[in-house]
Amino acid sequence: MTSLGVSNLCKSYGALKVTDDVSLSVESGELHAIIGPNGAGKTTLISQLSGQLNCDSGSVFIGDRDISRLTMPQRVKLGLARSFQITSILPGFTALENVALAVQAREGSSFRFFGNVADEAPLNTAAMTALREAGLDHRAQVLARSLSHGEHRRLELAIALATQPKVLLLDEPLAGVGGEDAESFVENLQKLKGRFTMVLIEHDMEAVFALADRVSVLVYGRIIATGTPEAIRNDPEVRAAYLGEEEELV
Amino acid sequence: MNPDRPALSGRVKAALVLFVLFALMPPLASALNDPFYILIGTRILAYAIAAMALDLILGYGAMVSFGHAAYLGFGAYAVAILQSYGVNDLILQILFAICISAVFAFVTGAISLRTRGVYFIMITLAFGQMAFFFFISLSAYGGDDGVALAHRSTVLGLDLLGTDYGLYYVTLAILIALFALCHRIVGSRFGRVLTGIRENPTRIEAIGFSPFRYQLTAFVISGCITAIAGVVLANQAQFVSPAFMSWHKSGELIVMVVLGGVGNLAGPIAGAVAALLLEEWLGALSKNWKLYFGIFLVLMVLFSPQGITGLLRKMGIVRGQE
Amino acid sequence: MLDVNGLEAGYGESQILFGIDLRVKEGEVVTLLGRNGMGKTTTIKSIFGLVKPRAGSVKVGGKNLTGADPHKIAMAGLGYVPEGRQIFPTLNVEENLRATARPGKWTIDKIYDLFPRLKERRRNMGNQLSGGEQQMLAIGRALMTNPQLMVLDEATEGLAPLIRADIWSCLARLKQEGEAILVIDKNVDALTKFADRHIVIEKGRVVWTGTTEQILATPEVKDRFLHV
Amino acid sequence: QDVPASANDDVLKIGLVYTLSGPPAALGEQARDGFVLAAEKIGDIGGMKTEIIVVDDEGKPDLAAEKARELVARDNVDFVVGPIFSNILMAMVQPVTSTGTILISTNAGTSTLAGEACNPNFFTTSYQNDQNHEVMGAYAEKMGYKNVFLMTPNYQAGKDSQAGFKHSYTGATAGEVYTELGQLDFSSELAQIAAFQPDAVFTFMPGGMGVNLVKQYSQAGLSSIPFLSAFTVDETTLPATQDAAVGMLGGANWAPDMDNEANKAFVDAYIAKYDAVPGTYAMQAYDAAQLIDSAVKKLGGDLTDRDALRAAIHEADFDSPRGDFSFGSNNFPIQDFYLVEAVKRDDGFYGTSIKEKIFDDYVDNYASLCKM
Amino acid sequence: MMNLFVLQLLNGVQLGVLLFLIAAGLTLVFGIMDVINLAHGVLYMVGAYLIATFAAATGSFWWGLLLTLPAAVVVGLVVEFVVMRRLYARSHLDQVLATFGLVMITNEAVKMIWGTSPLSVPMPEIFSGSVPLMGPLQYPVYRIAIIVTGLAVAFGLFVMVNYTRVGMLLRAGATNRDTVSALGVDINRLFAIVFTLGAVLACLAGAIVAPILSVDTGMGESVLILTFVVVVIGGIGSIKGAFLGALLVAVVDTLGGVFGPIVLRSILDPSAAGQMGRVLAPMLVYILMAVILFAKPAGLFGRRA
Ligand SMILES: Nc1ncnc2c1ncn2[C@@H]1O[C@H](COP(=O)(O)OP(=O)(O)OP(=O)(O)O)[C@@H](O)[C@H]1O
Ligand SMILES: Nc1ncnc2c1ncn2[C@@H]1O[C@H](COP(=O)(O)OP(=O)(O)OP(=O)(O)O)[C@@H](O)[C@H]1O
Ligand SMILES: [Mg+2]
Ligand SMILES: [Mg+2]
Repeated sequence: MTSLGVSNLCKSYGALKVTDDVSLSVESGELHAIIGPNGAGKTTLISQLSGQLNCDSGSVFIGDRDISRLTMPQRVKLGLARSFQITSILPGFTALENVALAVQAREGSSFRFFGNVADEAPLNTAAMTALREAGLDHRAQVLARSLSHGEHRRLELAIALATQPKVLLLDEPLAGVGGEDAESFVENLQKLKGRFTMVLIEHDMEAVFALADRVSVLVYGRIIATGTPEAIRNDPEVRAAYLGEEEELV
Repeated sequence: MNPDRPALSGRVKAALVLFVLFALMPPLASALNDPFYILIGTRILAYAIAAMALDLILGYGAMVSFGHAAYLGFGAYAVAILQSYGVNDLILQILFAICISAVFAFVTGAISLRTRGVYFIMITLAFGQMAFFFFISLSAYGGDDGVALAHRSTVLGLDLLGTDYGLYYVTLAILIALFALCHRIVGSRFGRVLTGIRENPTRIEAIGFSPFRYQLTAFVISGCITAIAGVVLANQAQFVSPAFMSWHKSGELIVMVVLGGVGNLAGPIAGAVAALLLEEWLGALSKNWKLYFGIFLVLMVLFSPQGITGLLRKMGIVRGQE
Repeated sequence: MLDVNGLEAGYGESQILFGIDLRVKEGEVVTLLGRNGMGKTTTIKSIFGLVKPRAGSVKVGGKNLTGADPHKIAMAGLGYVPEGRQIFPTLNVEENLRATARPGKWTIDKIYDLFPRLKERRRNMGNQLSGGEQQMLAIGRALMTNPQLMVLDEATEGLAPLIRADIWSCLARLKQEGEAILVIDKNVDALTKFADRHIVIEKGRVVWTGTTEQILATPEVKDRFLHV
Repeated sequence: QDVPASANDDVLKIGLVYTLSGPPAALGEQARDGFVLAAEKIGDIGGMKTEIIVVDDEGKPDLAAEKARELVARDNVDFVVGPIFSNILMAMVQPVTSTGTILISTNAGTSTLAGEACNPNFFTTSYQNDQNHEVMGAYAEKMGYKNVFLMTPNYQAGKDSQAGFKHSYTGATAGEVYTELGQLDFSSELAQIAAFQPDAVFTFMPGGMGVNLVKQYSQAGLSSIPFLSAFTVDETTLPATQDAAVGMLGGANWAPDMDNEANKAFVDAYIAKYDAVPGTYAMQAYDAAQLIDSAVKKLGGDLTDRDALRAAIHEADFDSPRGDFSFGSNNFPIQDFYLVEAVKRDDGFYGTSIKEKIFDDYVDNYASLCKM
Repeated sequence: MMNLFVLQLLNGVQLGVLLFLIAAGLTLVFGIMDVINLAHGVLYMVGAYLIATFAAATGSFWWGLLLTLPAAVVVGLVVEFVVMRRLYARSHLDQVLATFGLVMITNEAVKMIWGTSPLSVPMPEIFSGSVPLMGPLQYPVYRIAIIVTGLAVAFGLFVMVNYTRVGMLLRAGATNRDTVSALGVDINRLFAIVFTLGAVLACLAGAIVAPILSVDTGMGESVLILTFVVVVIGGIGSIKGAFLGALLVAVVDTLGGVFGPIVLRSILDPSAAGQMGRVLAPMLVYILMAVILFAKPAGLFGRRA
């Protein structure tokens, strides 16, 4: 069953076609990676899917519901969550509060003016779970602004998880995370696989090939290939446009 | 700056200390044979209410309203207008003030919230000025000259506000009640969303909130609370004029909030006290008191970035993170 | 070229660095390795005076610049590619490159040769660039200051493999041209191809230093401190 | 009516409330100086030990109300004197007079206080606000002007001013323009005047507004059109407008060159002390001090009999620099009004000068509404 | 009617150009250095007082102007060094509070030095006449001189910000101080220069209006809000925006005041129109701003942050 559908999406900035007739269908439970050179329009695509940017034409579906005209919050309510390539968190909140707020958003009853939210155990428990899944539970009480870069990336993930999405859009969650941290991060993602549909943008090929069920290659707004990791790895066009020589892959 | 547990209790503690001091002030003033301070005190309390209300959106919602004096004016004119129709009850006047303010805040807030930052400051100023000029042209209530009130309001038929003592303690009670209200709001689910919007609106949208509704709600609440301060102020001065709504007043409210320390509710109360008392004292000392007041403000900013709250923190009197 | 001794620094009440020693000689490529949150960025920031050092000294070209204003330190010959790119959003690409440029062998054309993508986007505002484009721009911008020592903090973060390879070869070329480089990156393997020396820090302390040969010869270093 | 506590002590305390900060401070300072000058001349006002407390209302009515209360309740003053502006006066009346303390306005004279809301504890040594405008209306009428261009600021006093002018002027108006309060550039209005070429212009532009209007009026080459005004060309603005204003006409109850002993003494003393020519603000405050002095002396310093005090004040038994001075039934003055002209004086200062008398013993229009 | 319209348009342009001179400094300091400077208006006032003093001392407007400009540089540098410098890294609210304090200090100091009575500055001889326009209408030469000065400054600033390196650095420094300085630019000196430039422009504006306006202690405040309106309408940091915003505000203000009532009279009965006109006239500028911000929340030429 298709969980996330994209058909004939277009977006231009002036003369530049950033998204050029993109169609895509992501099966439910699948982890679909999108790779492509810098500036190919991957982040722009995610922004359009999540509703942060308007599309010029084309439509986006969750299941068979057309969500093209919905706002970002409305899409989140339908189970679409995203993480940001460039960290976007609430710097003055603790890690836990960042995530608890996402849990609260999911629950939907935020016009409550009384009752101390910090004492709401269910919120905090759910938030801790998400933090644990992202591997950040030991830093729960630290102010987000004092977390290191790698930890910010994890917090991004935890926030997205806390909204309990059906479809999770991850924009370079591994950016700036290296070594064992990256490995354990990949493990975290691996554990999440299958629980929901994921769209993953990454330049870390090791991670992509380890995680993805299918890979689409986006080059200058167009999808030039979609297939299994194996097929993509060996596609000459993809190599020329993106991967380069095998030994350059680290 | 974050609504964390330690800051929370610090805020309440600071406020409690202030409230106790407020409660003790009148008998003290009488004992010192200076009962006049009770009336000054009432004005300070009224401004404290307004400053606290402004902090609710300014400190927690990052919405710097430069037109908040308009609500002060709505509150004051609610008293004048109802009194001219023979309605003297404080509660009715407050309800009326809240109604006008809620409508005005809802409409102007909805428009203003399309903008951010300094644009927001200026568009709220624009609406504040429109209200100001509207009341200036309102000949029926004295226009620019304003109207004197024949008497203070009554509470459920009781002449509670008849004496300066009565007025003072009723105002204090209102302040405490509104502080409790704001305190609850800030710590609530709603409050956390509001603070989150201040921290990073894009993120808040990405987790599924539409900031607009929360900000507008907070804006309306703040406007209504400020209007209550206006009702009190009219009773204190027994006089109402558009001067209550000029942009200078809005500016003064911002000064009180920032001087006290943004985003902790107790700070603005202290800020109102400090600003008005200083004005009172410096004014008595020198006719060039504005010079000294200005110097004080500049020094405060340079050496104590978080206003009075920051100063107390530095001296270790209040704890909480920077 | 760069000589750091016993550097201590931190934010507010928390101390992050507890005595960092580090030297980069003319024409030498040195890496700064360590896991997330170990203080690499903080080290760089305190070298540049963006975080004021609490103890220790920073010397550039023999001149003691500990605690000097950042621009003085940069003028002494350091080029900076900050973590998270820090592109100027309100300037277009070309202006980003020109704004802080200092005369020398790197010219705008040379940068465009290095990153043709930037040339295509030259009229775009900084905030209208993709993440990778911003990264290229940050490197180009630092090169335009014609430094004697380039300091790169996570310069390949978020770059496509092709581009990343380009950057490595660019750094290798810089090295050939005799420029000194201090680089932080997660891709230890790529770094070992052209770096001379490596410094590993953990919890704000230098826990290992050695040459490329040494690091290749002692795999336990990677295991223990880097877990790669 | 109750006798205020202040009546029982043996010091005479007087509180002055004027606007002493912000741009209108020049007016407040003149008034304060005028009062202080009289106090110094008299020595012990009313033969009593005198204490004067000066308060700045900052132009804020709410603050003024509180300061007035403070003067009455804390400082126990016997008299409150001031202010400059009507809105401040409105805020002060109730807090002062309700305690039985006497309030003497030395400038603002709002119509309500002259009429329905007249108050036994309230006196004014100035005028009813409309009167100076009526003087100019009467002058325009007398000159046979057929169309006059009216221009005043857009607030209550501005509206009253146009009404006052039209009260005694029956001709047509070439335009009735309201400018923004505090407006400083009048090029747009002057353009209209140039376009309409009226017989005369009438305006009421107190303070800085007036200075700018006057300067720009002559710069715009409009000097051939008679410029009639009230509270616009006076001793507070002439130092700034200087030659630009010379020849412009105004309505007033007095001018510094009036020929009588009391006036000479006042003006000379003022110039000697402050190196400036006094305006009506100073003169009216000066009279307030003399008024208090005369009344208290009459009672031999015993202020406990309030009715006697009010009666003594009402007698206004002192030599006003303006000559003829008495109180009407509403405690507003009955006095003469003149057409005055801005001149450069022999001593080098600029000032106004009496041109002709327009009204004799003029009673304001609201006095009949006062039931007192 | 046509005559009046042309004359009003000229008046609008003259006021606009003047507003632009003040707004330019504000928008630079504000957009580029990200500092809200409420004290900008008092700098305008100080300019007027300086020329009043110097012109009186030397007996000539031109000498006065010549002395005012270097004095303005000194004022700008001193204010920058003593206060502003410490505010760059602070929040907008801190800046508001501190510069509000500066306003109080300056206003009071001016009052203490020069007294409360307004001062006046003589009009320079060669500009004191009027040129005939059409019919009986004339236009003062001095106002034409103001228009020319303003246009020249506008052009110079536009070039500086958009086409010079200093301009680029300023824009860069606005968003990213640390990075700019770590790339080798002395940002403090740069900001000092901009601030001083803004201060000089404000003083210049104050100096050149002094012959037509009275020099008094309130002139800074009344102009401040209008200047902020201009800056916000134009879009913060945009010289082009400040220029168009200033013209728009000025023209709407001058034309609206005159022709608004005429338009109203054609749709309402006269007394209602008069009443309505009086209520609306002072709000005009604010209505304009609200409408523009409603349509374009970041001003005409502002960049959405
Ligand atoms: N507001 C804008 N105006 C004009 N061009 C834009 C704008 N935003 C993005 N672009 C351009 O659109 C292209 C796609 O950008 P996008 O951020 O989607 O790339 P990406 O595939 O995510 O790249 P990366 O892997 O480097 O993050 C880039 O060339 C960028 O310069
Ligand atoms: N502005 C700050 N305020 C407080 N603490 C900070 C701040 N910036 C960083 N830290 C803390 O300092 C420590 C070191 O951070 P630093 O950024 O130097 O690490 P790093 O080695 O560069 O890590 P990464 O590989 O993730 O970039 C971390 O624990 C981080 O939480
Ligand atoms: Mg991207
Ligand atoms: Mg780092």
